[in-house]
Amino acid sequence: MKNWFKLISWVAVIMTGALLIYGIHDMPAWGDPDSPANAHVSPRYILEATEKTATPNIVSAVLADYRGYDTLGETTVIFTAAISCLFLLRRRGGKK
Amino acid sequence: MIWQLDLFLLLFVIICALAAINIKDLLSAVIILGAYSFFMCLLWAEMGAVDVAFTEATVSAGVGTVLFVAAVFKTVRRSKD
Amino acid sequence: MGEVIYSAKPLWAVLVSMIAAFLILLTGEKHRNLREGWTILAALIKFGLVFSLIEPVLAGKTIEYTLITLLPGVALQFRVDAFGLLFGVVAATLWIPTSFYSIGYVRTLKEHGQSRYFFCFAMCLSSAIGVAFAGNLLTLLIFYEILTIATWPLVVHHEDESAIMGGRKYLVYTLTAGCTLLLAIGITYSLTGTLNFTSGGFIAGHGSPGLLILLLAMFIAGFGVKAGIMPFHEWLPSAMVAPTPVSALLHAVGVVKAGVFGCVRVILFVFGPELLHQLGVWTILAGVVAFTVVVAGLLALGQDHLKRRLAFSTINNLALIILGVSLLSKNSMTGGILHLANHAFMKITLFFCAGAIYAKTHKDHVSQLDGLGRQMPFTFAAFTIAAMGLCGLPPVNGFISKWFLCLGAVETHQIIFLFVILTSAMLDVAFFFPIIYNGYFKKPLPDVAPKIDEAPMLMVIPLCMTAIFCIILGIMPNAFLNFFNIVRLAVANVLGG
Amino acid sequence: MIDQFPALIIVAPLLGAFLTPIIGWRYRQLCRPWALMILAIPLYAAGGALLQVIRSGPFGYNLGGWAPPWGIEYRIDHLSGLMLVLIAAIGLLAAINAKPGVSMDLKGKEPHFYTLLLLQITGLMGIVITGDLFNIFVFLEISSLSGYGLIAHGEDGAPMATFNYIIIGTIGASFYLLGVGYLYMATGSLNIADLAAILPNLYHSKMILVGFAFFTTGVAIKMGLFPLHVWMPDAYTTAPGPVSTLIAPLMTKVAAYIMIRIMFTLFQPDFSISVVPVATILGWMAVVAIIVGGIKALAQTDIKRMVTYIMIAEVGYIVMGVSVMNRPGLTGAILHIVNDACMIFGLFLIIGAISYKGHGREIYHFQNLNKKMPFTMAAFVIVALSMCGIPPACGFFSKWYLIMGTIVAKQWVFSITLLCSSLVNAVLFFRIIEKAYLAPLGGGAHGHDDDHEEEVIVRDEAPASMLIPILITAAIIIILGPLSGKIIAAVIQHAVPAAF
Amino acid sequence: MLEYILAKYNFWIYVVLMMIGLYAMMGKRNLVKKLIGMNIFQTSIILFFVSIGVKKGGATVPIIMGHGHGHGQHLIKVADYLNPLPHVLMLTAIVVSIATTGVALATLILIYKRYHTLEEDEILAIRKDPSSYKTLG
Repeated sequence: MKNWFKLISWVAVIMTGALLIYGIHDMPAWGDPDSPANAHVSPRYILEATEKTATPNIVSAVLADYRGYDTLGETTVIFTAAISCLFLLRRRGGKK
Repeated sequence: MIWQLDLFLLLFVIICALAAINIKDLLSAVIILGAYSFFMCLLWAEMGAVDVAFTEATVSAGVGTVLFVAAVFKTVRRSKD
Repeated sequence: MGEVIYSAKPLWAVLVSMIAAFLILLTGEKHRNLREGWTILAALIKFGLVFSLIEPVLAGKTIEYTLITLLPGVALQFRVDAFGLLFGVVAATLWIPTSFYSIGYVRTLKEHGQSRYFFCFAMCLSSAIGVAFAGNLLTLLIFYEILTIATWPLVVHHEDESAIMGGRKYLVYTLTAGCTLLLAIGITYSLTGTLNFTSGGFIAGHGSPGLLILLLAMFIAGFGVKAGIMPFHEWLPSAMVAPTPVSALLHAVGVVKAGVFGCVRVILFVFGPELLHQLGVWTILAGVVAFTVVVAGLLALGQDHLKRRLAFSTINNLALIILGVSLLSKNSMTGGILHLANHAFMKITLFFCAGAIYAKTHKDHVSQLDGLGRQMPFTFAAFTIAAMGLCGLPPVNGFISKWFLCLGAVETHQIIFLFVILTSAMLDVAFFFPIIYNGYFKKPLPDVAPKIDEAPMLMVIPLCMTAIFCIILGIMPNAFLNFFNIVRLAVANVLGG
Repeated sequence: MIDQFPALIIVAPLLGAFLTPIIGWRYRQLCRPWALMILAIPLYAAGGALLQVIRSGPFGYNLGGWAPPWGIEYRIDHLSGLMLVLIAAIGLLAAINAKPGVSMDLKGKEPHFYTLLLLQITGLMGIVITGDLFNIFVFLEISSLSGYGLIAHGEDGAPMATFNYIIIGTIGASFYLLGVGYLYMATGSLNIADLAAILPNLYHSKMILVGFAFFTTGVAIKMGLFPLHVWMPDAYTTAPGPVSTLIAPLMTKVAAYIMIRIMFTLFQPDFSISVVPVATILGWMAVVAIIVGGIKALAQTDIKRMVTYIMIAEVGYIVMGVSVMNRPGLTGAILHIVNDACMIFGLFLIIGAISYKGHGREIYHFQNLNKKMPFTMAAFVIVALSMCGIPPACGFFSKWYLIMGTIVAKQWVFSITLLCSSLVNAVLFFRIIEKAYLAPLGGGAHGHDDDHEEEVIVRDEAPASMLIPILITAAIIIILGPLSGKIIAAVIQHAVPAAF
Repeated sequence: MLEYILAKYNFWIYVVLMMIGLYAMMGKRNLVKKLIGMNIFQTSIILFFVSIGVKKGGATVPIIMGHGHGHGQHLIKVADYLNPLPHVLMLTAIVVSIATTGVALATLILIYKRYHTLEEDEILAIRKDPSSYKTLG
């Protein structure tokens, strides 16, 4: 059973790897300044973030402002994890 | 960017990853995972993602390792594989 | 077809017993008289509603009511035409005696779970009327499936091993049939984009002949399960474990008739006589049902259990109806559709009799009935009348429908089918007359009471009523309910004359 | 007010969740009323948003006032409006239902439970409402994390089941994130509408193919599509009653929603038809899922586990409706998301009520249950009939559309599978109904003579807070059926891409 | 070929890391090892995202220095700064990954309390046959 399981995981891993490698072929060259990822949305952040949000750090600007709700979600994730851990690790049936 | 440093870091990252999942002593494995995270930080800092690197250093390499170590202390240190 | 009247009457005819069903459930076991009062009240109201539809339909009108759109081009729609009305009238009329009879039956036998029983009964009637008045295949299917489910608790009513097994068999057969129908209706919809019944069919010109034949086979198999067409009849004798009023309902009013009704709807209103002639499948169809007619008759001979014998007789007669319709000539269709009504009256009488005998004496085998005619003369008289009708003897109503069937068989120049019809009449004689003979003339068994000792009035009166009805309908087919005219109109609609 | 509905839908339960522990710290009894009050807000807002969509078409809401490809956009169209109402309604009913179960299983942890419940609802609603791929990932993680916490608190095997769920669920979410990465790399955008405009020019890029593959795999893991379902039965069976009631009907359906979004909004249908044979693969996976789910369900005697296997089959239905790639099929899939959520929810509610009353979950425990819990069992019959596809319950109509889809696509194997599956469901449920309503086999009728006294069976119904959601759900199941024509005309037909 | 690999070596490394992580998550029987694998798996995705944002040719950290409020906006050139968006996304992803790890570790402790082992096969054996618990415990 153990070998069988290892075999399955090897197959899954190799299939995933093959798929990933297949995807590499069409990727833009590493560090290409004109790749779509660098050319479509992000230039606007670089150009106007400092002006609009008055923050020199563009990452912070985007994090806190443009994509503020991602950050809110991130905070919520932490909160969720904290509550989950408390929920799990506190003693059962505790009478406060 | 210095490609020798880059390559060195990448190699180290992979070695750490392999070591972390293959060492039978869980405490060492967890510490090596911390080292892995730290090398990853360096890699990212070197690629210009300083914010990510800082966060990774504090959160993953720092808090994560602490959590892991605490969990290992609360449970068991030996592993079969 | 003539003008269309929009009226909610068909909807109410369906709803009234559904509402009654819930009132029954709410009233519960504690107030038995009130509970039974709901049943009777609903039956009467339903009859009134359906009766009031006869006149406009005979005047050539169609009554329509659209409730809600289910699919593009298909609504939950009631449309009362002559053919649907016939089934509706039969079901609504027979529910009244059945209700009285049921009350007598369950009280005499002190059945358990009476509320559930009457609830399901009312639901069955609701869905039977829904089937009758359905304006399209999907509505028909919806009520058909409700009917399937509502009948199940009645079949397993006794909750013993044979009842549960019978119930399982019933479910397996009918639910599989329901799936087949669903697929068939789906294909029909994807071919034509509509499901509304049209006199003379609407599917002609869509799809290849091969597909259409396959579709017809699926439809006939789907509806044929409930109609007991062989080889799908197995569940019917097993379902005989149900209480007798349920068997009466199953066999005469609701369930199997819904199957036959569906078959006829598909043959005449989805495919249409013309298309069937074109495809040339009607002989095959008629052949299959003719086979059922003869084999069911032969099997009935071998049954000693009275209700099982009646069950095979039902299979035989239902197949006769479909045979009449699938011969596709004017007279045979008239005979077939008329037999749908006539058979209901005769068969319900027979089951009532069987139930009365069982309730009184706990006898349910043919061989135990020797001399019982002296103890229960009214019951046996009614039994005799109905049995004569099924054998096709005048003046009972069965004669008329069989006469038209024979005429139709002659009309199509297929003498073999004439022989089939005549053989079935002979078989009817062969399996009914021994019962009657034994009941009247054989030396009574020791446990038969020497004097008249009938079942309760609540059971005897309904069965006498239906028997008298059989005779009246035999002498005057248009009495009271205008059956014959309705049938003529239905056939004329289909044949477009 | 109406303009703020999209924000309200997310912010209200989120704030509510943050405040719940504070309220629960001192006044534990207040947690439940507070949660109910908070949950009523998104229900109201979602209803309003759906009406708004029906009246005047889809609308967006730019958070923080940044225009879409740069900021995050909340977008409500017909599909997401419908899903929002569904999630909010089920969330509210589940919260009403939770009281007795929580006070029994999770005593003293009410604040945590209601916080996680609110977070769960927030996460699910966020997934549905947002128009940004990465934001979906964040909300997916919120709902997953709260789900992990809630499930791990269940009966004996729960922590192990949760651990497996965490591992597999993380693989799923990471695959999704990887898919986002590939699409971002190829286009530079994260906004769904923006991507949908850019992508058609790139359909033959290998990056897009790989991204699409990771998307579908990740989402398939989350929705428990057959070979990737391994985490599901254990997790939902061992979870505490109120938790599985909440999570089981919604999580898989929301994942199915993401799949429909990806396949029909993000990518155009012709991508899934002409470029990748993904539709065919998914269709056959669905067939296997339905068959295996059915067989496994037949093998179970624990009804909760049985329902989880039925869920696997039902996920197969939805995927099959998606995979046939035509209008009736997709209509059926969307309708089935709604109907199936209601049915599964109803089943878990009923199972919860039965276990709360101390009856076991094995089939033989159902003996005579109709006398003890008549209303619960009546609701069970309705749900069961709906599962078997008996009209007029809603299950029939979604099945009808799904079968129409397979007929139009001329996939006869699919049609037969669907039909057989409803027969399997009939077997599954009628054996329980038989048990609950009829005398034991071999016992015989006990009605013919009243001589021997029947043992007196006392009616012992579930408390009102459990019974009311059960009855409401049963009523919804009946009402949704005949109304499905209206729902399709008003909502679902606009959610199906015009290309069909 | 070598040149081809070298041109995108970051991506190759991320593929290798991802496979290592995935293998540990699926193939390892020790629960802590699975979690370690999960961490590696998640960091490899982060590496992938960060690699997307890289610009060659003198681009620097996306912090704009020396410009007061809006003045000299014309001086900012897109090519001078790295793409900030992947960095933003990955900040969130890191937090998500540590949150998942936290919850997983909490479950891990629960599991250990119940079974006194962290080996999956031993736990399965105990669940199948609860009597073997004593011998191990």
